[in-house]
Amino acid sequence: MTQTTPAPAVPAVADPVIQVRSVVVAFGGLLALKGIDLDVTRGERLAILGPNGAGKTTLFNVIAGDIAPTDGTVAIKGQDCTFLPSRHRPRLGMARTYQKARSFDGLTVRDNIYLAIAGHRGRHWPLWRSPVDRQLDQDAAEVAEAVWLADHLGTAAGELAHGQKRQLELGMAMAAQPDVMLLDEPASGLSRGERERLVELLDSLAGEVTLLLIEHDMEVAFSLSQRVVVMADGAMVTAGTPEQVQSDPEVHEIYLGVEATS
Amino acid sequence: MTARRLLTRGNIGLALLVVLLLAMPNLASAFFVNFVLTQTMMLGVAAATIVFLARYGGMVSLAQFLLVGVAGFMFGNAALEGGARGLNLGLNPWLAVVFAIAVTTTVAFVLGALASRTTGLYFLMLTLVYAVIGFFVFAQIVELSGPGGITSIQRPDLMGPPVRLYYVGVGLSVLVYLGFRALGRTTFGLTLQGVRDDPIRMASLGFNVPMHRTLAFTLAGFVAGLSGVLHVWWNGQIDPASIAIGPSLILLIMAVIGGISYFEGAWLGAFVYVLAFTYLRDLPLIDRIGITEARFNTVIGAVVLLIMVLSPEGLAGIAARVRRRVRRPGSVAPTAPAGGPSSAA
Amino acid sequence: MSETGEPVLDVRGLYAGYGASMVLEELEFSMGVEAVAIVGRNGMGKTTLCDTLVGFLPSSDGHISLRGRRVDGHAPERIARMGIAYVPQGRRLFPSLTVDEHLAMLARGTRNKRWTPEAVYELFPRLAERKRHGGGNLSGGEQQMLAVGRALLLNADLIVMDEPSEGLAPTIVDVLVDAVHHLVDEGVAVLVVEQNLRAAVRMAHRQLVMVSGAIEAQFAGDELLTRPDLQRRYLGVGAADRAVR
Amino acid sequence: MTATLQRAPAGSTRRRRTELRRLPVWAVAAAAVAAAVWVVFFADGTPAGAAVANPGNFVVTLLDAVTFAGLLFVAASGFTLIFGLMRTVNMAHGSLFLLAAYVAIRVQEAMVGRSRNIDASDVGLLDWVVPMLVGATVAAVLGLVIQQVFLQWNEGQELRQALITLAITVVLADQMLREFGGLAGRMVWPGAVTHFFSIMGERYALTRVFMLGVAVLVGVLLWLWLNKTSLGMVIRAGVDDRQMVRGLGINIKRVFAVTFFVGSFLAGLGGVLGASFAGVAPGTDGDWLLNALVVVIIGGLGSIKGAVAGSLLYGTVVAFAPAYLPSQYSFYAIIVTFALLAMVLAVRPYGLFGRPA
Repeated sequence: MTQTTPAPAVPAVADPVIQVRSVVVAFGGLLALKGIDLDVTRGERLAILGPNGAGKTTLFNVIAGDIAPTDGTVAIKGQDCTFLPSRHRPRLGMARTYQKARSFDGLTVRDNIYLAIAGHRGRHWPLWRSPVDRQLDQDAAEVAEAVWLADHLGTAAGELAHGQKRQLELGMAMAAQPDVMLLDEPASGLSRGERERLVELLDSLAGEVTLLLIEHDMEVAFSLSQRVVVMADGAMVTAGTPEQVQSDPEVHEIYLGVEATS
Repeated sequence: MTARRLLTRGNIGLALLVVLLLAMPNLASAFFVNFVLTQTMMLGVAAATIVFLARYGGMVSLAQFLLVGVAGFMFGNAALEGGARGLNLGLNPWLAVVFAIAVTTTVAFVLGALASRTTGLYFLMLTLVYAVIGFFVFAQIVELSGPGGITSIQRPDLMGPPVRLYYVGVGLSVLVYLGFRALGRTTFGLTLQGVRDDPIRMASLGFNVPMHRTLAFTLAGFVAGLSGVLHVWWNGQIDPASIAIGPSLILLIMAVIGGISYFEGAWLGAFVYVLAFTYLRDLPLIDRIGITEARFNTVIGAVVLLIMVLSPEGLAGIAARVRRRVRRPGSVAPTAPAGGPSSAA
Repeated sequence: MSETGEPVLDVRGLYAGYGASMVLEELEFSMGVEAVAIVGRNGMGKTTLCDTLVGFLPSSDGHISLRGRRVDGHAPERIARMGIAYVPQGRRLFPSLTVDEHLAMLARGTRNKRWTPEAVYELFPRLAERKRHGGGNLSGGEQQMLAVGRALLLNADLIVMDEPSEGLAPTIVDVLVDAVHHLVDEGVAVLVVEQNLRAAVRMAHRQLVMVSGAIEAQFAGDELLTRPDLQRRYLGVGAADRAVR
Repeated sequence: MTATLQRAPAGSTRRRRTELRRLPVWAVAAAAVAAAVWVVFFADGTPAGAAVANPGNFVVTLLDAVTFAGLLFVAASGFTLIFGLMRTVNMAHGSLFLLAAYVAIRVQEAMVGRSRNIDASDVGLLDWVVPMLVGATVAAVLGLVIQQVFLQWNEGQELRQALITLAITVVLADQMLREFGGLAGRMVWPGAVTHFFSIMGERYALTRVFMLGVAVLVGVLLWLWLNKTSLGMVIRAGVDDRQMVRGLGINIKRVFAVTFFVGSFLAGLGGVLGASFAGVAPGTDGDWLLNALVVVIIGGLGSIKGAVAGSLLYGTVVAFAPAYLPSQYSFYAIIVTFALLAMVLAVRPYGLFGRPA
């Protein structure tokens, strides 16, 4: 089971945006990832499922450059990025969200999104305000509206409610207009209505945007993705279309912990 | 729209204060203006660099007074001609200013780069070490500091009368105050605040976090250097003891008394300190309560202790709290997070 | 299920959260000397509930009582001594301490009590073999055993376990399930928060479903396991009925 | 597009990462080797001379380094102990150091019955040990009072605590100046150890070796306390995860109090050793706060192992820099300290054994 299965259901793809090869991550004596291979095509929507502790977020961190793998390589758009620090990834068109919302609590919603846009566009240093900033502020307001935060532009992020923080998190990822988005449990903590809105929002993204999604909520995952990868215990268990994965009894059982009895 | 936005109560108050300050030479004694107020302006600018780093960058620096001193020493070394103490470069006084500021800014860049990967308490301690090592560097390397300090440093002729120095101090203070406040809304300022709140998130948005910290420290060093040049003009001399650990702590204490997350607090703290330093020992009361022997530092230390125990936000913080309560009696105002953005005035 | 007259743990109208946002809202449940599992989607406040029960997070309103004594409002160390032990998510062992030191630092006060370091080693023989190892060098399963063993030394009335099966191999989950049953037999109440539905059902006869910071439903036995519609509704698991045998 | 993907073989990747991580390490190692080579072969125009030509001076410098490191360790261990468990930067550490020294000097004067010009031959071992214990205990009690009155209720507000202890430092320095005056004071080593012995043709003071002995004893006791007692284990556990320790029913407030007491006692012990070794005067508090800070910044805050390593490194630099810099540059020794700091921080921003907060 710990053996790696390189995505048997869908063959290796022609135009890979992300290529993960034999990635191993060890924390001390613990193997968080035991050799992961993963190809993601341009425009693909891929969901990663699995119980807590399966290594999903660790895989995200490796792809986003927040941690370097112990072994193996990561390539983004054909460029070897294994050791490229996270701050260089936005230039490759990549944006991510975090499982636990990481917003800038002392800044307003508008400024949070402003920073996301500015970071992506390489506007980091100006010491004075210019018309460019006013344009960015407007763009930020538009993004805020897209994630239903238009009424909270001036609210400090630290004072938002839980669900609003998740919306802001998503807005900050979308603000950069990336073509690769990594979303770590975007639906976590959202109410049913909010989850539906989320699916709608992500569905409305342009076709060329590649979406990687960690999701615990199968409903959200299946309705958004074209391909599903299931992880457990630091390894990839299986992969396939949502239909294939749904009809694969093993997957469901792994997910619910049935393997404990088998 | 913009014009009306400028006409807020805070800005009108600030304008009135500036007018008052400019009129002070005609209202108060020369001693009060040239000693108390001039010092307040110079120290206020230096303390404002601490507030700038703390408020926007979340970095509490103890090295700012070292940078004030570096600028002073460098100006002395550059402006004096042969025969005097120090390096005796004999530059034109204005060129000497440029030299002093350039050296100070460079030193700040190097020190900032070294400290840029640490935060919080580590940063505080590292900058304390900078301050002390810097003191030893000037104390031991006499080529740089002259034996027992550099003396008879002349200010440029243009700055001759002391009251001109005062006006320069007021002008610089206004510029620094407005500049630092405006910086909070610029890309660099917002970025710095982002780094303060969550450096990892900033990195994943594409920002170079250590570089931002380094440049913020460099900018603060530049401003501290300006204050240092003024200081050495005013004092006419500088010696290593004047940048020992004590004065470094006192600059931080000023920022703390005033309120470390309010720019106004820097000048308020400096004013309170200079006032106390100048007049406290003359008060008859002090004799009565039997602490004649104990000196000024005990009083100032106790004041800081009291402020830290009562409200870590300092005098400006206390004032802001009172103002909020007066304006909205009864309502429980949500306290803004420390170091949060000021509502655009 | 042994619902005796006085519940071991009784939670009434509990509110808790971080800063401005409340995570737990009007949460209520009670339990006797039994194992109870709390299940639910991610982000519904399960870990917040655990942290609030043991005092890591102060509650904003409501009551928590243990055998009739109010425990909310006390410091964590006080609550622990009043009888609630915690096995937190991610285990939170001390990397600088060896296995033996983890237990030795709590050994004082366990004399003449049910759980001593020796008793823990008896329950988990694998730990005994690794006495001298550092907390960071253990396998996931061994870490979890140590975290449970450490909690046992408090000889508490109630043990709160947050995601004990997370990232564990099946055989280790078996060991944990046995340990939970064993504890209940000895009169200790166990509240277990689980992602792994199968493990939850095996550990606890009674399962409470948490939705948006409150208990929304209650199930007994393996009803949840056999009802994909309920799973989809409460847990976000199983998008289609045919997904489950 | 696929063709552009150059998949590097795993072997070379691993090597490259190693290189990246090791680059600063290599630079620092090269600097250290260069310094050693300089000291051994080329340091001719220096006060000590090249080690091959003048081995006696080398051994003496080495002894200076190790014995001074002992004093540094005693002074810094208390600081790092308090920080490790409580995340409190005790800026008053230097003040406690100085206070203990002054008190011990007073007690020694009273015991010997003379206030100035005490001769070592008049000082019995007890005339040194008793003042040491009294001085260190006074520091420990004051430390405990500071912790209970000013720090206990605002736990977790690290910056506020640092500023509070800073203010206390200012007050204490002023009050000590009032009480003990501005002159330098000195503890006198017991007569029994005030001798010189000969090593490699050089005379060396036994008192310095005695000081090292005291430091080693302190280190061993500290190690035993932290590793062999349940309280010590609790303290180490608290360094890792304070909240979890509380969750296990341990009264952390009492542990904090004990730790602050012991940490302040160690500061006092350092003060008495320092007063015997080099004397104390107003300003010594700041110097020793700096010394403690440099040691823990190098070694890593909160780690006793780091305090040992930091003391040895810093002690080496302090002893070797003035001896082996060319004579006309001896004044630049302080720059070497800064260079040491810079090199360590370049490799490990949180010190050799430190962890980010």
